[in-house]
Amino acid sequence: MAEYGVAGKTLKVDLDVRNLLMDYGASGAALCFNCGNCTAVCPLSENGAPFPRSMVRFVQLGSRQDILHSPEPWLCYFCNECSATCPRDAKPGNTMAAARKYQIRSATIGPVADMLVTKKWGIALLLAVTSLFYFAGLYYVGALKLPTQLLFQAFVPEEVMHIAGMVAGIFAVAVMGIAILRVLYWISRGRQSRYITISKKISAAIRSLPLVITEVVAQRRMSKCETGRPRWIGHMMTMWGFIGLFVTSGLIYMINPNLTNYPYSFTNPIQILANVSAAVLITGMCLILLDRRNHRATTQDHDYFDWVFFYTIFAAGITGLVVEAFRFSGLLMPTFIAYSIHIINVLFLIAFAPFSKFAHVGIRPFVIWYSKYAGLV
Amino acid sequence: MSVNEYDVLVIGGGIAGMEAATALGDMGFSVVLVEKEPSIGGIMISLSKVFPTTDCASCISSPKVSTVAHHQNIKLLTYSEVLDVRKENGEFKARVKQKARFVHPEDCTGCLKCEQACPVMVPHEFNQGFVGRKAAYVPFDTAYPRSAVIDLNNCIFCGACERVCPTNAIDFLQKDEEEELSAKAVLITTGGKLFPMERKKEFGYKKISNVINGLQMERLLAPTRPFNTVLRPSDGKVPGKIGYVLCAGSRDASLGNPYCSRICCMYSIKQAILLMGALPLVDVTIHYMDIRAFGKGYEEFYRQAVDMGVQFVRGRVADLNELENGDVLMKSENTDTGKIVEEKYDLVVLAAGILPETHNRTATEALGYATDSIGFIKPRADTIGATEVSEGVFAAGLGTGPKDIVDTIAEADAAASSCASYMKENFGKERAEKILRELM
Amino acid sequence: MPERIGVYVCWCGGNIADVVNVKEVAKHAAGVPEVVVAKDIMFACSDEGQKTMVDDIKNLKLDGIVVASCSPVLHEQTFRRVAERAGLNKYLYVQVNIREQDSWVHAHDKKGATEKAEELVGMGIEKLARATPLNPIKVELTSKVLVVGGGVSGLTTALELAREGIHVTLVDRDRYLGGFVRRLPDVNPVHRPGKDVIADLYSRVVSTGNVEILSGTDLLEVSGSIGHFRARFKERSGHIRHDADRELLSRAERECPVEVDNEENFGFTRRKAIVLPDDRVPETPYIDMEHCIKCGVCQRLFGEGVSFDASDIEFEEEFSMVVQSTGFQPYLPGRGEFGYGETRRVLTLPEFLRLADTSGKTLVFNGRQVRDVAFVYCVGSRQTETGGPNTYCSRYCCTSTLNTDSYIKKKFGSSINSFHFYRDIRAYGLYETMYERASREKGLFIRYDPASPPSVTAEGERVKLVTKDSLTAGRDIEVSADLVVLVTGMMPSEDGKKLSAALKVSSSKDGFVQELHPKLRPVETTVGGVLVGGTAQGPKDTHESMISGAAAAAKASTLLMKGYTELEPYVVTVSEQKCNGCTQCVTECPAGAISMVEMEGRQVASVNVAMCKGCGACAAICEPEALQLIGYTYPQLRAMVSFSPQPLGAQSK
Amino acid sequence: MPTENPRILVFAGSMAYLGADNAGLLHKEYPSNSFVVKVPCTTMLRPGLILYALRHGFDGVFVASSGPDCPYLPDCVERTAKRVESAYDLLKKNGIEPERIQLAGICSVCSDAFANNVKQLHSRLKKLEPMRRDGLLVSQ
Repeated sequence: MAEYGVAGKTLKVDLDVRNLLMDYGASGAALCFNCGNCTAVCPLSENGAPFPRSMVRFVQLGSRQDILHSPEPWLCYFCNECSATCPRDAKPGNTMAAARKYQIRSATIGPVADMLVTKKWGIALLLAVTSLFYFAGLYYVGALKLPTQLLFQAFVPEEVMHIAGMVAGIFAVAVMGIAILRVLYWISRGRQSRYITISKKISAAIRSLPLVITEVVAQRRMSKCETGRPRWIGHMMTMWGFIGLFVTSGLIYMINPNLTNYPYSFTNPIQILANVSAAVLITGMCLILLDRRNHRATTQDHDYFDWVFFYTIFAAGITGLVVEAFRFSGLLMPTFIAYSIHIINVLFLIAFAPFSKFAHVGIRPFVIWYSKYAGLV
Repeated sequence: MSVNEYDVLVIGGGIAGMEAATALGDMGFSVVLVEKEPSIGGIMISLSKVFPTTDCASCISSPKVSTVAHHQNIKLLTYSEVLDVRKENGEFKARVKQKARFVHPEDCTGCLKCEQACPVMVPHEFNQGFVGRKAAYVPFDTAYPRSAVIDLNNCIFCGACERVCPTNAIDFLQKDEEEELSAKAVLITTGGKLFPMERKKEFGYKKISNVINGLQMERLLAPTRPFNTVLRPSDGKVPGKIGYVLCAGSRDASLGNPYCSRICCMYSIKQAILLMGALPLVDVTIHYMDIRAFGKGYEEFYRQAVDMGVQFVRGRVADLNELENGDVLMKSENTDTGKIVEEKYDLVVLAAGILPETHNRTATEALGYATDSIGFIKPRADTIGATEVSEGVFAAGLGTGPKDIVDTIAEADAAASSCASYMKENFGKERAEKILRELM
Repeated sequence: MPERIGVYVCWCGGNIADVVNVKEVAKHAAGVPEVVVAKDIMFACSDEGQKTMVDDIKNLKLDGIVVASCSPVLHEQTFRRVAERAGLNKYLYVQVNIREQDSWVHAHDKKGATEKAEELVGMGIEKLARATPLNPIKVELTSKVLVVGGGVSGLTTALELAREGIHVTLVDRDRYLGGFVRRLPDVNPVHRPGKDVIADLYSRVVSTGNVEILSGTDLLEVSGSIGHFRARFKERSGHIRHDADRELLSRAERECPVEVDNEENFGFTRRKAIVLPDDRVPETPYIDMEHCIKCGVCQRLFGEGVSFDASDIEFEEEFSMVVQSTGFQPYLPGRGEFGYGETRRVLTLPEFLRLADTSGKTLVFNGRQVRDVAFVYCVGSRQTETGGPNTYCSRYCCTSTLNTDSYIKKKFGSSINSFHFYRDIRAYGLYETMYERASREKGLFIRYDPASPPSVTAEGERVKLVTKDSLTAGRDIEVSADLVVLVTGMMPSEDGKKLSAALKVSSSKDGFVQELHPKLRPVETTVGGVLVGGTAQGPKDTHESMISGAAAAAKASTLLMKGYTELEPYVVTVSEQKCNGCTQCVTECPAGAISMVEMEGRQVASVNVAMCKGCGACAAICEPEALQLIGYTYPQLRAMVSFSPQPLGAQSK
Repeated sequence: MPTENPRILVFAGSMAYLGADNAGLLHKEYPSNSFVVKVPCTTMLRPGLILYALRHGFDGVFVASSGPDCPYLPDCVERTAKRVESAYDLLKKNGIEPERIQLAGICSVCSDAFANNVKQLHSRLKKLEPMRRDGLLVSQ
């Protein structure tokens, strides 16, 4: 079947790949007896894209090619209706998550990704590297000293911020860009797409954009998950809070590259935007946390990979607020420590975004766009 | 010998209980058979036909009913419940409650006059609620004892039945009665029940009128059926397209029943074949995961259904929804093609699985047998091929696990055999001495 | 001959009455002179219906009844009992089939169906009017049962019967009991070695003191009928004392110079010409004279205890009943079937089990460690598509394979990978948990289409399997394995077939023993006094075979505890006056029941009623019509045939 | 002049009788003017009995043997065929069309075969001239 995995090739069963994916969280896939309940119950399954069972099957068979060449992992929002009704308790949702990890790992630098995917001490190592990088930067510009006034610039000189941010950003963007291209390439080599001519290609590419925009802005597909309403709200708030914070950082960077008068007073519009965004982010994350607690017993399985991502963002938000709070109280040392942690956290978040769950922010919209463009959904 | 002493107490008068009681009675043991319903016969007597022979189920089980009813070694207590049973000095003592029928069965001729006179109408259990019955009623045509019973929960005490009864058999002052009896061995054949399909909310059972369960379809197909043809409940239309959902409530960890119910594949195939015979234009589609046609002649029966044009689609049904005209929209994945199938059916039958009947389990708890997580009686540890579940206590039929009629019969006979061996080994000498004493 | 006949026409709810005008039929019957009463009745078989008949017979002094209802196959016994309860001879009853052979086949011809019912009832009355009271043939039964086959089923039957105080002779051709189960390394669901299960059963059987065990004994011949089965046995000599000293035996085994493939383990191990029981029962050694070179090593140890020329013992015994528990034989794949016989790395499941059981801590085949095992299901079963002879499902194979998978993982560690090429996993009932367990232990299930079964090809030291997997939308899936295990089905055993033929027991289409009723009488056969237990009747697993064996015991004891049985009196009688002594009937009789005897100075035919099967072949060729089959006499048949609403010059009565 | 509604007599062996029952279970319709007489095994039929039936109002006789499934005789088919052959001879002697006899093996689940045989014989008999029953030599 053309629509089912890689066309026309004999599929060689590879148990090493299967075992790897099971380590990635797809261990439930072993239990699956291929009844198809998950596919039929999935609110996102569309006829051309039979998932999640097809992905579970590919995991059972250890078909590296099929897993890499499928857009399905990115079309899934882990709403877990499949896991809730699975007659074998095979947790297909987890398999989808594992497939995403596998694609991320395969499309980026494997050993680094492993730090965030399976190796539980990985985050400590990466945080240590980030801290080292940060303190080395401070040392290099001679700013590694105790602060004397409550001014951020006095803690961390602007060039350090610039250079560190640039290095982390460029690294992240490069890795993410390559990863996106690789994923898109794999998917394009997978199932046969429906476009024919160049002109059709271009118009299809343009026509596919609105879908992506609505997806990004409103997460239409995610809202289809019937059981996932609180999750959807939480996710939306987190995302917009994060974007808000990202935009404020960008704005400050653009308007005030020298960071004069920084930090702003609390009445500064930019500061207001920053604080509101932070509040939205944290509220959203709390909602997600609450939702996860509510569903813990039934369906959702969140592993190391997931929590690392969650808590680093959460920590970024929280430490940001803590910095604000300390600054407001005029406490010098605590502000300095919190600020350092905050910066390290953010640097870590940016630098290792393509290896963490963060990668979905980059890959998912492109895969959705491509799938629409190529007629896969 | 006092009247209340028996060799074997058999609890449950379905096909397993009847078979075991007959076998033990034929061997010369005195048997008391306790059945909680007003008539013996169990589930089997209400079925349409049996697979793979398509013999009429009530036709082949009613002779069994008759044999038990007239067996000189079998004492039958219908509409009775074992309240408790315990072991004392190697024998079993039981308290049995004879529920009040409000009719004296020895006087009742089964003339149905009370039934005709009774103004109350409630859903008929035997016919799965498709038609009504009165508060004064004979349970079903081939019931034994063929005696009316008055359902006091629904009775309005109008006295109409009492007035028309030609033999004055009706007695509203009748009370539940308790009696003590003793037995040397106990045989549990308490049977099973259908999985309560309401628990799978995606299937909308009892919410969508044209979604019925397998036992309901049995009644629609039975020779003694209520409508004389197959009609769907919502509007009485003869269905043109019928869908079967296999493994409904079975093989489903999300509903807490990991077991296969063993008979649903075959009874669905049988019903499909009967439907093809009854409604020549009908299309029947069976949605399955594995067709478990494992018994003798079953695979051939399955083939027969395929050849007759019954459609088999692999993939578990995930969702059922009611459409405006009463049709049912079914969603599943056809796992052979990997495509999602959305199919409209006039009528959908849930091939509901089997659970053990645990009604009043506490009464027999003191017997010391073990049960599994959903209540099936387990064999004694490390035994194989045995029907003895604790010393002197035997079990057979659906209570020990889902099974079809033929396996139930074999198990009931095996239990009777082991029970007889137990009796001979433990009471053989004493019995002989007793008989000798009586002779002298 | 009945002159006061009652006729009852059953409505069978609407089954008959919707098509046939039952009231008309009853009215029509009432017009026949011998008919005293004719009624229509809602359910003749119900207790109510039976009561009506009993009352009529008693009150109206009826001397015969005709019931027009369903097929006599269903209710003949029921109505006979009704007659009996009313004090009427139960053979003065005729059942007329107006449902299966009338209302159900002429639903669109109500008039024709009613007329047909009237005529059929008329024929029934004619038949009854010429019937005589009969009594069943009473056969005394001694408490002595022959159980043929010493597998789990036969052992269970023997155990149950013996516990009930019935004497049993258990015969098995094999020197050691336990049949197929003996060789199972892990019996589901108790997960004990088959040898242990058998040893337990055996010790319980022995402790009853009621069972004579004839292992290593051939059943040469068996004949007769219920109450009088005669069997001739040949006990093969073991050539060594049964109670030979254990230590000496081990020494003899060590010193015995002959070494051959051990058939117990399909040649995966070797054995000597002197064979020790090795946890098998009965614990008797023997010398395999086929391979023994009579070197005398063992003779030096045991002296007189060993005799190379000890002869087999033949003897004969009589039994009242026979239980056939001859088991099954595994399907043997043809050469090239899934690579069997072509590639050494393709085994059958029974072979694989012996390999696994005799392996040490790692699974080794042909000197190489085995990691990947591929099971191919339904080999020799469900062969409809492939045109093979076995269209049935062998029932035990799915669960047995799932159990094997768990067993090898338990024994050899989870480094073993298993692949299951299946069609439907029939892990029925509570066995579903085994399927779940095999899945949890990462068994990979690949569902093949019977139209294109997996191809099996050797690839160096490994085997490649390719098939279209319906779970992956028909994609070609390739698996590389160390070993391929063909999950072979069950076939009726040759010994079983021979025994059935000797006892004239019918087989069903699949070749297994035909049970009397597939639903209600699963352990009785078409021959009275012959019961069937275990897989001789059809595929079963260990537990089910034992249940079946116990059920057979129940059926035997219901008769034996009573001490007698009654047979149908439908046998052939001879009118000595008419017999012309031509002896043609003697040669025609298939049961050998007719012989010539002298009577009043001339030779006349004589029938042994216990042997007569009632086929009537002899009667048809008897020129002077001296032989008549009771219940179907020619005067009766002629009267039935000539009954006609419009008699054409023939007498109606 | 064709026979209007020919009357058929069926002698059914025990398995064939079950086959006829099976036709009933599956509601396979066939002409109602057909009557089954059960015999244990069709080998017991005297050739004269067939002629007797034709003499006494039947237009055709269908001998439904149990076939190879016969519980009485493994060679039921051959023996029954012998009986029917003798019946043919008898018919010839009396100038009756041999088409009036039909022989078939019917197994216990051969519902179609049973119904079709009756239908076949029925339509064949329809085409024949009505039976002349007077002056038949009735041998036993």
